Amino acid sequence: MFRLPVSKMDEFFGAIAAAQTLYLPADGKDGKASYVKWESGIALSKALNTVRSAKDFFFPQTTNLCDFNVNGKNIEIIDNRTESEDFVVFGVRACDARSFTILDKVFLAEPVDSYYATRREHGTVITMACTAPEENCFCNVFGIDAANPEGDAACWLTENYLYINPITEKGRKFIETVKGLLEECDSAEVDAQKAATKEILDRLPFANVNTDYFRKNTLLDIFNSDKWAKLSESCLACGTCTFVCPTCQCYDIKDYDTGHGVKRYRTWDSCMYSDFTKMAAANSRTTQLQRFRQRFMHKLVYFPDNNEGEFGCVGCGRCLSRCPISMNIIKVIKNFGEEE
Amino acid sequence: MQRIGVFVCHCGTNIAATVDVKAVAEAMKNEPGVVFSVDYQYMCSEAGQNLIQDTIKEQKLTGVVVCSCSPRMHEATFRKAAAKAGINSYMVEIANIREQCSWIHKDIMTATEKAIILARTAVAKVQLNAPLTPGESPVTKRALVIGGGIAGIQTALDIAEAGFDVDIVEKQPTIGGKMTQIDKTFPTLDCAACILTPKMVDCAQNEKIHIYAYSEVESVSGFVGNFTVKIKKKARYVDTTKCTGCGICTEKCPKKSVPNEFNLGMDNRRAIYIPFAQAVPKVATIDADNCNMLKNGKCGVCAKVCTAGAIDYKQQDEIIEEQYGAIVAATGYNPISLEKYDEFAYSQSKDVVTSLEFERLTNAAGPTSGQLLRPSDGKHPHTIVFVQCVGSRDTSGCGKEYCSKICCMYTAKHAMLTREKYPDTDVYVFYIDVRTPGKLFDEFYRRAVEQYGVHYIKGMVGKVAPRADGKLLVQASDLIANEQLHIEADMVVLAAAIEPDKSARSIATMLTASMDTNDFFTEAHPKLRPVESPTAGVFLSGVCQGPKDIPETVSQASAAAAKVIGLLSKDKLTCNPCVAHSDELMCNGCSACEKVCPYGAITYSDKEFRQPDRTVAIRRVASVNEAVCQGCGACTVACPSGAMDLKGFSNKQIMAEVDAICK
Amino acid sequence: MQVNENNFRPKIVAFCCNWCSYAGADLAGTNRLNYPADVKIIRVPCSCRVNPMFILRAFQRGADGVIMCGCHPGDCHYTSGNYFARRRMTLLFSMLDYMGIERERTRVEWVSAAEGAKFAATMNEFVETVTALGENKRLEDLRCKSKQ
Amino acid sequence: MRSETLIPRIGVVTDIRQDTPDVKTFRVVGTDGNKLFEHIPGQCAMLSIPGVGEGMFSITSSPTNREFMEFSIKKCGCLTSWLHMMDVGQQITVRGPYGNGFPVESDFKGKNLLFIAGGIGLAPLRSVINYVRDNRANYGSVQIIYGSRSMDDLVDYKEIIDEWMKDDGIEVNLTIDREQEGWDGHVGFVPNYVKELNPDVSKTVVMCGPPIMIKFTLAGLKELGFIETQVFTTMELRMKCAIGKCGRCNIGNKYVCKDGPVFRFDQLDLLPNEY
Amino acid sequence: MQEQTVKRALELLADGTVNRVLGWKTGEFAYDTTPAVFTSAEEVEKSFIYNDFCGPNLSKYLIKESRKEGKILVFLKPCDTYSFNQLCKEHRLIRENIYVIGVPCTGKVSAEKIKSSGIKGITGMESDGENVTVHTLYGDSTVKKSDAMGAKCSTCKSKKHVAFDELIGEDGEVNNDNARFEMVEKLEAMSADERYEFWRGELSKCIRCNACRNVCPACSCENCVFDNPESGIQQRAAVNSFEENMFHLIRAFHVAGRCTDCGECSRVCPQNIPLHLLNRKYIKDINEFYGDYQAGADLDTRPPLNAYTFDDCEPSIVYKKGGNE
Repeated sequence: MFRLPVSKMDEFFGAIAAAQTLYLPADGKDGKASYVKWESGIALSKALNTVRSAKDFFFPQTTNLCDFNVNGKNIEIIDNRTESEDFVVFGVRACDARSFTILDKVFLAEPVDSYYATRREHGTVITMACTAPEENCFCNVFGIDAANPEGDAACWLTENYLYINPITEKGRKFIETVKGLLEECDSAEVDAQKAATKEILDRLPFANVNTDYFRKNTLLDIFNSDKWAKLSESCLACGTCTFVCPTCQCYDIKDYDTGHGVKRYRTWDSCMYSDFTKMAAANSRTTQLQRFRQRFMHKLVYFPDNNEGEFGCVGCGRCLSRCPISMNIIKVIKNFGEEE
Repeated sequence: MQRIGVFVCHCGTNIAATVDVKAVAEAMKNEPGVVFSVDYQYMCSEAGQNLIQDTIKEQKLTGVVVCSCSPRMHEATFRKAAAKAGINSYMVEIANIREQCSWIHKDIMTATEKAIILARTAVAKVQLNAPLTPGESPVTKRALVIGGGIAGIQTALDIAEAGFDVDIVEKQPTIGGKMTQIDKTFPTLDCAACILTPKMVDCAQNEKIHIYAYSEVESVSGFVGNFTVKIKKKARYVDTTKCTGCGICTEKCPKKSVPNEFNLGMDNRRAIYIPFAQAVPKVATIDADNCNMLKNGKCGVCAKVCTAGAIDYKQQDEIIEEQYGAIVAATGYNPISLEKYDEFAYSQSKDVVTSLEFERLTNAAGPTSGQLLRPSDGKHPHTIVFVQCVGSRDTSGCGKEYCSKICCMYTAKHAMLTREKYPDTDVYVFYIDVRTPGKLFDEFYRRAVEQYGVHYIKGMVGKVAPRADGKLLVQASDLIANEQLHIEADMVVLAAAIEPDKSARSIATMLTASMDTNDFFTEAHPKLRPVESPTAGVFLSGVCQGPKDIPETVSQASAAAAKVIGLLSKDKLTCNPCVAHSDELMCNGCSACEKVCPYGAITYSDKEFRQPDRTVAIRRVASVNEAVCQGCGACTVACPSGAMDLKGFSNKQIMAEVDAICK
Repeated sequence: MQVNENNFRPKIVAFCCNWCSYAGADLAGTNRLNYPADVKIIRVPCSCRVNPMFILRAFQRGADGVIMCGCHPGDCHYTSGNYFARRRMTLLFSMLDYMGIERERTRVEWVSAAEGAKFAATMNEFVETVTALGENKRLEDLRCKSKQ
Repeated sequence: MRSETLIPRIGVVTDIRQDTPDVKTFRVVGTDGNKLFEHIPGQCAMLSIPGVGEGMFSITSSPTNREFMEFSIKKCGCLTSWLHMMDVGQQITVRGPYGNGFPVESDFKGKNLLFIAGGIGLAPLRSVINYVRDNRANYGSVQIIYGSRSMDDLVDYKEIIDEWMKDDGIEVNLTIDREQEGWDGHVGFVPNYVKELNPDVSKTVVMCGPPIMIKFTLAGLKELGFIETQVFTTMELRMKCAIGKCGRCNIGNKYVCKDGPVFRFDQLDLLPNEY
Repeated sequence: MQEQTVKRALELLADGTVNRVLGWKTGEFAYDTTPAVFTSAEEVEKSFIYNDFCGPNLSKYLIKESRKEGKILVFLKPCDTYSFNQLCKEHRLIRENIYVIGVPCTGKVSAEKIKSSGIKGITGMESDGENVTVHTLYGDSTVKKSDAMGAKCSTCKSKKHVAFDELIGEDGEVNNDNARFEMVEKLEAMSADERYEFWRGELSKCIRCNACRNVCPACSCENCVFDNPESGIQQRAAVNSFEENMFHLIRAFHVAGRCTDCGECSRVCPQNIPLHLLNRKYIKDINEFYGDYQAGADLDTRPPLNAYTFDDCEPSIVYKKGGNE
């Protein structure tokens, strides 16, 4: 374990940024935190988390897949990607850190998504332990320890020090680049912080939410439950939950004719949208009930089925605070968990 | 994807001199969908049209782009040509590379570059064109003529002559219009009444003509071939079916001091009156504003004396709804108000009169029974000054910028007639120019000068000052002699400019016909379609279209009639297929489109739709009556969901044009 | 073509109603009245056919100025079209201005079929104004700009 | 650079055959004139015209064809309309192969095969049928029951008549929905015809067609004694990415593009009826 | 208030006037109430709630609900009644299938607003109309209610119900002080550059989740142009600044003259973009150019964009007005 006095944070960021691009959460004009490219003078946000998740770094809102030039009957395909630069994402919370491993299971599964893979290879994730979780946090439901996050290296911020502990090879490499500023230390202060945080985590309102229902019952039983109708009835079919979600990965592929050629994009899409599964011939999920069910079935049943029981949710709580009509995964889980 | 042929016209050198037509044709070969591209001398020639037709067949074209003059010129020509070759005529688009390119640019590079873009734009549009089939609508075989002056009368008579029903709406109690007030007509000097009144009688007697006198058009809806018009018959308080026109009431009515409009207020009539002896219909009318019985229930003399029992004090305005296939505007004119011309002392002295008043003063049926007497003292005037262009050709902003056209001639007539009847009278005419183009016009004017000794003076009257002794001191300049003149006149006659009748504006709005800045109706084409308004089914007759004299008015009236007859002789009209269309699946039923439709072409109905969850729900959806829609497109923008689109000018087509231009 | 500051030629899209302004533009041609070739006209049946979408689309596709011409108020061939268009455009332009987009890039002019001279003068003036403003940067879609 | 999954390759259309009024078969090769890639019968490829769209289509030619691939495409939307408008020589983009394909080298081997198809549903089966014909020794008897609305709507009619029907050991049963002049074959719907023909229950069934046909044929087969583990089908191809990531084509926990499109009916029984 | 609403809901269900109740349902915390349709007395008794945390506007749900079998009871706050009226005016609702009870509102508390004042980990809240007591993981605190209301309520346009079958409590007054336009005026007074920077800053945050559109009662199109491939402007997540602008410009224009200023768009925006400032600009312009108009205030007045007068101002008014250069 290493540490650095808080007073040297700016210098620390400067040293990282000198070698590669550094992104970290900073407060915007509206007081909300979002990831920004670090420049001198930008301070690390004190907010618990960013409004948008950190998935943008590896799965951006829009990606230009490739371009086409069409000339008469001929087509030219242009792969316009340039070599990616290395970058560091600093201050990722435990929940978002876990979301990357979930996304990995999708995008790095064969056939590998090279766009995602390239970004993942070039990015170093430095996480930050939580000390003041909020009422919407429920990462512990999914076995995530907010006080002891994953990532390439993890950090703890105390009153006087920033502690940092490398976890992966990439993390160790990263430490090397800033070693000059760090001192080796013991983990006493960090352990104390972990204990304090654990005490809060244990009394979070959703600390004991039970997901057993989704393990005990069959796919078809859950799918055919009549509870979905009530749960979905007020859903607006917007994509807020999807787009703030760190693990939602549905996307659309669209062509845009610029008049000088065609650009093919991949953009975020939401299974909540009414036209998500609309195709030339038919639409397999025509009602909001079906679409609402799809989103939660995916996170709570389908994904675990295909990934050794791991749920497709990290309990970051963004959808809880952002849903326009306050319908969310916790309400779904609890509703199903209620005795029949 | 269409198979498009592009045809670039040289238009002789009109286009080819500034646009490299070969380069345009060459450039089009690379556009998506273009399978053939060529330039040619004159596309509109028969050979040019044949080229299009042959190519359509040989190349199996599905779309045609002609780069030529404005589509307003030859779009119809090329559409017809394409249709003859077997493709839908709406698969043709025109790139306007003459009016909007070769004629406005001098540099060949620039013009060619622009022509290529314009051609590309047309190609992009035609790519999205769809075949359109015009619908048909029936024609109501009845015409409406608004205005019963000589223009309206002539039009109605001609239409009736061809065997069609025609209605005249006249706001005055009688038809006849301004011509009834005129004494003699130039240049032949026949008596206006003598030639007009037989026509008025013809109208009254013609079974095909129905006269709505003392009536006004209330509203117009519909479209060519199918107008629905509401006509307000104003209450006359006289049952026209009973009134015999005997005139006893008009003699017995105790209210004697109502200014007589027919004589321009220079004498009086009763509260119940017949405008003049030859009025058609010859029935009495009670002027409600001046009738004691109608105002306070005291009197009733006319009812007592009427042996026919025609008086009906309880009569109400009546609204009649009629269907017409065509409408003719013949709303006529009025002299302008002379309020703004203080320098001529019109409102200060009774002896300063307008030319029309002068007509009444010389007319046998006028206030002086045809004796030319000064209105102030009834004495015979010995010096009369005529002032031309009062309010005409006036760029000061006070009057009208245009020439009223008839003043030169009627002033010559007045001067001549005065000199003939009263040789002891000195007559002066002040003019800017004397304009006498017309058959026997100049001869007529020269007679006034040479034979009758009228003093024509080129110059302006600066001021007319009434003197205490009753004389009018006229200060004027003689521009030829370059001197100031002071004339002691007994009378001054002002040739006031004429302007369209004030009612024309509201009628134009009802007819959706356009007007120019002077409120004259605009014609569909100033040269080639002078008697049609741009609004289909609306025609123009007489001075409402522009100043003209009687012979011209009559010829235009007949011309308008010919156009109406042409229209009414068709059983069906082909509708414009570029109309709005609502996609029911996207329609919200919000009524936004209905609210902006000027034709009431959009209606709503409740329809059942299968919902995604397989239930059926009722939704209100719009549909467009294609025969009524005129294709303006207002609804397409009002529609938030894009359910409403316009055929031939669809959202996609216009956006494709935008894209092609900005490419 | 648009790279060099000094040689900047704006792209101007003009929507003209068929009955008045398009005829006015034709008349300008018939009278050989010059206006810059940067102006390209799209014929629409009436000014009320012009959807704000078209105007935004033009800017997206690289237009530097958009002008809409219609019959003078009161003279609309369809009676009321230009009145609706007037409200729509007023509000749209006001919103564009509110969003900080140069207000001079959009314009409405009423041009009658008889006003060839006005059409030419208007276009000359508009092109001058837009040229002075330079390239449209605030409402541009870089993907659509010409590759040059 | 790693192998690209989302960037397509260019294919050239070298031949277009009008099969039925709304079905055309396109022959596609790479720009070098060779086959773009190898595939298993039942696998699919994503075809696209840039700016118009991308869609998944069954590869209808057999892998045993070493020269080119074929796609039989029914005109039903924007992209397919464009494809139908193409001339020979047009380039398109192709990526693939995708999906699992039929178990021609495992479950099918040595079995008597019964192919049941309706309408355009024959297209994905054609690849297997020709594969089986070209590896005749590996399989038992082959019976094909194929029906369509009318004679004109029978896909690959020429190939059926000229080749399949002439093969030994292949029994072809054709049917059309309604009587038609010039047709002296069977008239009636596929499910009924299957029951009439009463095929041997030992056969492994491969079925493809409209949902309504599948539903009734499956019921009929069950009546005849077939069980779900011996019936295979291939699903409709509603997908975007074709690599199991975009989240569209799943039926329950299976992605049609990756885990399908070929399923055995007992597998489908475990999945929600959301297709 | 809670008792009265529950009482009436139960009565109307019991006497068969309605067969469903559209209202708000309790959540996990005080603030996360969810719109819900209650079909039985038990459901109402169990989880129906009406208090200071019931922000969501229920009127849009009626488009679908009023087309179902039987009559539905809906509780509408004053501002919701404007949306309701506007939807009626556009024939989107089947009025006879709806029973409206107007419920009074003194402004709704926004958890978002309280959180932005630094209070974290909210587990419960109570409002007495004056103050809001907030229970958190880290202790209790009290905020003035006026400081706890979102933009939607802090500049309330009206406390008067413009449509109802029945009212609970006293009806309020329309607020004519125009305070809601203060921010618009502030923006108008900025230079074009500043305005541009402001809006770029805000709109670049947009993630195109469509929450603003899907919550908006005016955005009730059967098929939105942005979802329709045929419209020519179909979009998913914005690719660049133009697409961000385009979506919000077109959306604001489509609801111009129809937006009742219910404020839901800003309330639901996950990125806290002040979208109501676009709609209010249109409202303000319409009021200034064409005379005061409040969408949804009545059923008859012609919507300003579907009306005109001969002497409307010319678009060139924009060159003269609207901010400094």
